[in-house]
Amino acid sequence: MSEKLDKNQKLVIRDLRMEYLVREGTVKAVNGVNLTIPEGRITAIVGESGSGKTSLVETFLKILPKNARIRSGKALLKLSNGTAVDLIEASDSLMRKLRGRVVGYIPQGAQNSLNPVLTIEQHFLETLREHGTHSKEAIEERVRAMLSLVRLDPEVVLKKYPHELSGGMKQRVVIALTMLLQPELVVLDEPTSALDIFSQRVLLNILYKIQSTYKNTMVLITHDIPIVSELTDRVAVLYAGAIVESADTYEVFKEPIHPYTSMLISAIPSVVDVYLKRVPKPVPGEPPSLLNPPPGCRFHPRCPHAFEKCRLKEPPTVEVHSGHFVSCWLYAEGV
Amino acid sequence: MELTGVFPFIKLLSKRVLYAILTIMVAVSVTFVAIRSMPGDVLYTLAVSLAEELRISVEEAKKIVFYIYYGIDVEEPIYLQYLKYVIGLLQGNLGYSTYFKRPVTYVVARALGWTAFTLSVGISLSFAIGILIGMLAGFKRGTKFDAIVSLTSTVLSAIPGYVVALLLYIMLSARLGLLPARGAYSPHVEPGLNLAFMIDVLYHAALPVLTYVVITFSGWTLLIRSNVAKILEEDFLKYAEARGISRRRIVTTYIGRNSILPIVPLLAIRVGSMIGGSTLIETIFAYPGMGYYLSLALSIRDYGLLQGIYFMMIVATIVAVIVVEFLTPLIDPRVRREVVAT
Amino acid sequence: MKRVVAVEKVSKTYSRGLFKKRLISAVQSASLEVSSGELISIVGESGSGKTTLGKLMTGLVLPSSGRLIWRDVDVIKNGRIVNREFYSSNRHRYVYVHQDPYSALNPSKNVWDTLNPVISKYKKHLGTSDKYKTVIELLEEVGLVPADYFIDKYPHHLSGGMRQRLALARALAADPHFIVADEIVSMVDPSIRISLVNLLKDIVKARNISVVFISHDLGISIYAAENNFMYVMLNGVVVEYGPAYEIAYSPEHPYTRALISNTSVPLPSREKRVRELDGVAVEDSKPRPNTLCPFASLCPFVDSECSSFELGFYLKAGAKHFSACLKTGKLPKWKPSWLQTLSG
Amino acid sequence: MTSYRSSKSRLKLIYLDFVRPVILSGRGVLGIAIIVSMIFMATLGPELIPLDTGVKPQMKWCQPSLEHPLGCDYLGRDLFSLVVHGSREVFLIPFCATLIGVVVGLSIGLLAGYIGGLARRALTSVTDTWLTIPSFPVIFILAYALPKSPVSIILLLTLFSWPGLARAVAAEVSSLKRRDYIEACVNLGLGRGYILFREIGPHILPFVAINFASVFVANMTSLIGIVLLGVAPLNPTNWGYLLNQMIFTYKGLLLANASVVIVLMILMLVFIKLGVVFFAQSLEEVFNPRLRRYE
Repeated sequence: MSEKLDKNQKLVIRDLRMEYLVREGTVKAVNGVNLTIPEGRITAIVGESGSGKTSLVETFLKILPKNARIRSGKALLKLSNGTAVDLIEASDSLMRKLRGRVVGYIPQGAQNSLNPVLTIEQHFLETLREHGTHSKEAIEERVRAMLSLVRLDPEVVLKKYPHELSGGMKQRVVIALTMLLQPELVVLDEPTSALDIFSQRVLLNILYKIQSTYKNTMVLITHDIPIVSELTDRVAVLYAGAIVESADTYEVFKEPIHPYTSMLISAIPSVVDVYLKRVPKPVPGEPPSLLNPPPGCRFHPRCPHAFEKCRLKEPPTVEVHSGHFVSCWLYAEGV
Repeated sequence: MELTGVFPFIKLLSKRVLYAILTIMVAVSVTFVAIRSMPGDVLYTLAVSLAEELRISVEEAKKIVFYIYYGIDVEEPIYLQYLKYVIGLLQGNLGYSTYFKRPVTYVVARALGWTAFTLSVGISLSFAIGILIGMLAGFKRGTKFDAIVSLTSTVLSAIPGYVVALLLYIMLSARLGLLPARGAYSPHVEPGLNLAFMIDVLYHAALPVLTYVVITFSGWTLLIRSNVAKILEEDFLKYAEARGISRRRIVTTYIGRNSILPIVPLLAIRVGSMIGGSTLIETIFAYPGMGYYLSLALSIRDYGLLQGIYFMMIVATIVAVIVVEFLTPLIDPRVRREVVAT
Repeated sequence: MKRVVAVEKVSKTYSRGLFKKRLISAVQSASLEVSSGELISIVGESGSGKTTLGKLMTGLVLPSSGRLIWRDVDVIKNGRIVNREFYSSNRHRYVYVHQDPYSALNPSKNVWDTLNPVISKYKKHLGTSDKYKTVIELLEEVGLVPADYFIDKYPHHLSGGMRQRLALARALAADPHFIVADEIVSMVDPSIRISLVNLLKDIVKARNISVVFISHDLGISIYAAENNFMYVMLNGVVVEYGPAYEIAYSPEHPYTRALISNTSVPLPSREKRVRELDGVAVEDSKPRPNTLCPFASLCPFVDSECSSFELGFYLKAGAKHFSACLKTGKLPKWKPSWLQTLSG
Repeated sequence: MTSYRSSKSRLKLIYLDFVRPVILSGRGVLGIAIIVSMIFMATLGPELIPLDTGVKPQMKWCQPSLEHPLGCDYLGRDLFSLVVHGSREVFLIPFCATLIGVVVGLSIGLLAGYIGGLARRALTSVTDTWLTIPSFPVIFILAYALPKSPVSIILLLTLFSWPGLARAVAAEVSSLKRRDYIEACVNLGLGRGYILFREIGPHILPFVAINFASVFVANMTSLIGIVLLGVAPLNPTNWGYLLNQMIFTYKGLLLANASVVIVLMILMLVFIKLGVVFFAQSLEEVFNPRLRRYE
C-alpha cells in the first residue's frame, strides 16, 4: 500500500506474468506485461484471439480459472483517497470489497453473463443489497436511472428472465448492472462483437455518454480496430501475451511504430480505403500458439524487418517519444 | 406463472394426461392378455371344487367363478370382456384377492402407503446426499477426494439394487442384528399416533430406505458433480464474482440452483424405475409394500391381486412422472419458456 | 466471359411452428448472375438472407419460386427441379463453403480422410499414389504447407484459418465451376482475413471459376469484389447492386448509405468521433405506408410514394449500378458522416 | 481407415487410435480382462470343469479354498462348477436379447432419425410411453405367464432393450443430419451410402457400443432377478436359481458360513457388471478423437 501513483494514473501493471497449466504443458498467456491505464480516459487493449487480452484483465481482476497461475508482477490500483493497492497481492476479502464499487467488469458475450434463474430485477436487487443499499426507494431510483442511461424501458425488462431478452438488450442490461455501483474503473471485454452496425453505433454512444457523465476509467478489450479509433483515448496493442506498443489513439493510427501494429491496421479492409485509394495488405503467417511461442520477439517469424537479434532476445520497452512506448529492436538498438 | 403462460400450460397438461392414459392402457392390456394365459390359477382349483359341489362341469364352474371374482363373463367375446374389465378399473374396481378374500383395493390401501413412505424418504435422502457430495466433488474437481467420489459412485451405480439389499441384509440384519428385516412394524406396538409406534416404523423402514439411498445417491452425485464443473466455467459466475456478489450467494443462488434444477426432471424417471425395483427389495426385506405383495401374489398364484397391484404400480409411476414434469417449469424459468413455446 | 450461375427472381419461404404456421421469407425475388473468372460479393447483416441465397445458388436449398440456371441449363424453374439428371450429376461442381470452420469439418476425420472420398469419387482412374499427389497439390494450392505435415492432422489440430483453407481444398477437390464462400473470414483472426480473400482471388484466376463471397463486413466485401458486382441485402431483399467500388463511393439506396455512414472506420483523429446514428429514423413518429420495402420501417425518406414498391424491380443509378429504392436519383446528395474526419 | 502413404503406418495408427486409449485408462484394461474371462468361462469353462452333482452333507456350506474357490452350496456341491455351468445361460440369454434389441433399436432409430419430422416425433412418443412403464414387474409377470423356454425369456427381455437406443440414435442422427459437414458431403455428391456409413455411422457407433454394454448388464441383472424371485427357473445352475435356493429355501443368510458363500457369489456379480461398465467408459475415449491423449 506504500506506493503512490501519479495524478493521472489509475492502474499501473508491472511485469505481470500468468500461465495456464494444461495437459500439453504451460500456456504463457500473460508474459511480462507493463501497462499504465490513465485515469478518467478510455483505454483499448487490442489483440487477436489468443493474444491473451482476456487473460490479462482476468489476471488483474483476479477472476481466473483454476488452472491459472500468476507467476509475478504487480497491478497497482489507485483508490479515491490517493493510496494505491496491489490487486495481485490483495486478499480475497479485499478484492470482494473492491469489485463492483471500485472495479467493474463486463465480460465477453453478455448472452451468458446473467444468471438464468433470476429475473433482471433480482439481479439489480442482489447487486445493490450485497453492497449495502437496502432502501426500496433508493434502489428503484438507481435502477431506473441506469436503465434509462442504456436506453432500456424498466417496465419492459425488469420482470423478464435473461432468456426472454434479445442479445443487444442483455448486453445493455449488463452494462447498466455494472454501472449501477458507479465503479471507478470499468473493464469491457469485446462489447461490440455479434452486434449489427446500427446496434454497434447505439452502444458506442451509450458507452461514450456513460464515460463523459461519470468520468470513470474505462478499459476496452477488443479486436475491432475501427471501433478503437473512434471511442478510445489510448491504445495498447497485445501480441502473444505481451504489450508491443502503447500510445495515444491518435498517434497509433497516425503513425504506428511497431511493425505488427502498422501491419495489423493496414490489414483491416474498410470502406474508407475506397475514398483514400488505399489497398489493405495481409500480414503473413499465423498468430503463434502461446503453448510454444517463438523465442526472442514473438513477432519475428511474421515480421519483414526481423534481424538476428529479434530471434534471440526479447526486445525491451522503450519510450520513443512522450507517452509512446514500443517493444521492438528496431527502436532499441542502443539498449 | 405469467398469465400468458397459462393457456399453453393447460394444453400441455391435457396432452400429458392423454399420454398417461395411453401408457396405462398399454400396460393394462398387456397384463390382461398375460393373466388369460397363466397356468395353475387358484380360481381353477376353486372351479374344480365348485364343480364337484354343484355337480356341474369344470368349464361351467369356471365361468361362475370368473364372474364372481372378475365380473367377467368368459362366454362373451374377448373385446367385451376387456371393455368390462376396463370399465371396472375406471370405477375403482381393482379386482378380488382370492388369498385375502377381500377386494384388491383393501390390500393396495395398506401396501401403497408403506412403499410411498420408504421410497419418498429414500429418494429425498439420496437426492440430498447426492447433491451434497456432488457439489463438494465438483468444487474440488481434480483432487483425491473427487477421484474417490467418482470411482465409488461408478462402482455403486453398477451394483444391482437387489444385490445391495442382500448385502445390507446380511451385514446389518442377519449378522449384526442391528436392524429388523421383517414387516413394517413390530406386532407388540399399537399402530397410531404414538411415539413408540413411530420409532418402531422408522426402525423397520431403515433397511429398505438405506437400500434406496445406496443405490440412487451415486447417480445424483455424478450428475451434480458434472453440472457444477460445467457451471464453474460459466460466464455468469465470473460476472457475479466481478460484481462483488458474496461467496455464499454465489454458491447457493448461482451454482446450487443452476446445477440442481436440470436434474429435478430425472427424479421422475428414477421414481418410476424404483417402483419397479421395489419388487425385489421389498421381497428381500419382507417389507409389506406393493412390491412385496406383487411377488407374494405371484408365488401364491393370486392373479386378482397380481393384476390389481400391477395396475396401481403403473398408475403410481405415471402420476409421479406427471407431478415432477409439471413441477419443473414452476421452479425453472428456462424450462417454462420451452413449455410456453410448444 | 461465360455465365456460370444465374438465379432469376428466386424466393425462399420457410414455415415455422407446429400448430400455427408462420411464413418467414428468407429470400425475396432475388436475381443474380456470375460469370467465369469473376468474384462477386454479397453483403448483409445477420438475418438478411445472404446464406439462403448462397445455398439456393448451389442447389443446396430449393427455392419456393424462381429459376436457377447452371451454365446454360435450366436446373430449377418455378421452384421445381426440371432437369434432375443434370442437377445430380453436376451439383458437386457448384459448391458451398460454410461459415463455421469448426462445424464444416467432421471432427473425427483427418485431412486425408476429408479430401480422399471426394477425389476417389470424381477421379476414379487414379491410383493411390496419384491420389496422394492430388491431395498434396490441393493442400499446396490452399496454402496448407508443408502439405505432408498437414495430411494426417485432425481438425482440432488446425487453427480457424487453416480449417477454412481445408474446407476450401475439399471444395476444390471436386473441380468446381462455382464456389459460394459464406462468411469464411468471420471466425478468423483479423490479421489473416485478407490473405484468405487473396487466396480466393488467386483460385478464381488460376482455375477461371466463379466465386460468390458472402460477408456481413462491408469493408472486406468491397475488398473482395473490387470492380466486380457487389449485392447489398436487407431482410431477404437485394436492395442495391453494382460495381463494389462504385457502391462504396456513391451508394444510392438509403440503407446502403446508412450502413456506410454508420460503419466505424480506422482513421486517426485528435477529437473523439463517436457519431450519433446517421440516416436511420429510429424515433421517428412519421406514419409508415404499407409497403414491401425492407427498409421502410427505418428509412428517413419514406412517404406515401413508397407503397408502390415492387419486389425485384430496380432503378438505374449508374451504367451497371441499380437500386431498389423508388426515389433513386431523387434523394439528396450524400456524404458519409465520417468524411469530415478524413479531410480534417 | 483408408490407407495412405504417410510417416505413420496403419498398424501404428490403429494402436494410437484404439489400443492406447484403452490401455491408458486402467479401467479399460480391467474391463477387458473381466469380459475376456467371462467369455472364457461361458465357452470353454463347462468343457474343462465337470459339473459337481454329488450331494456331500459334510461339505455343506464349506468355506472358499483353493479346491472350492467359491465354497460349497447347501448340498455340499462345489459352487464354482455350478457357476461355470450356469454362466452359459446367464450370459447367452441376455446377450441374444441385447443383440436383437440393439438391432431393432438401431434400425428404428436410424430410420426415424433419417426421415425426421413426424416419424421422429411418433417414435419419441412411443419410446417415452414405453420407458415410463416399470419394466421389472412386466418382465416378472410375463415371465410367469409365458412358456418357460429360453426363447420366450429372450423375447421378453428384448421388449425393454430397444427403446432407449432407438430414441438416442434418432435424436443423434437428426442432429448430425443438420451438421454443416454432412451438408458439405451432400453438396459434393458423396452419396447416401457414404454419408450414412462413413460420416454418420462412426458417430453412432459409440452410442451403440455403450448402449449394448449397459443394456446387456441390465438384462443380465433382470434375468438373475426374476429367477431369484422364483419365476422362470430355466436351469438348476442358473445363478438366480442358486441364489434363490441358498437365500430363500435354505435360509442361508441366517448362517454365518453360508453368508460368506452368498456374499462371494454376489460380489462376483458386481464385478462382472463393473467390468462391462468400465469397458463402456473406455470406449467413449476411443471414439472421441478429442479425448485422445496424443498429439
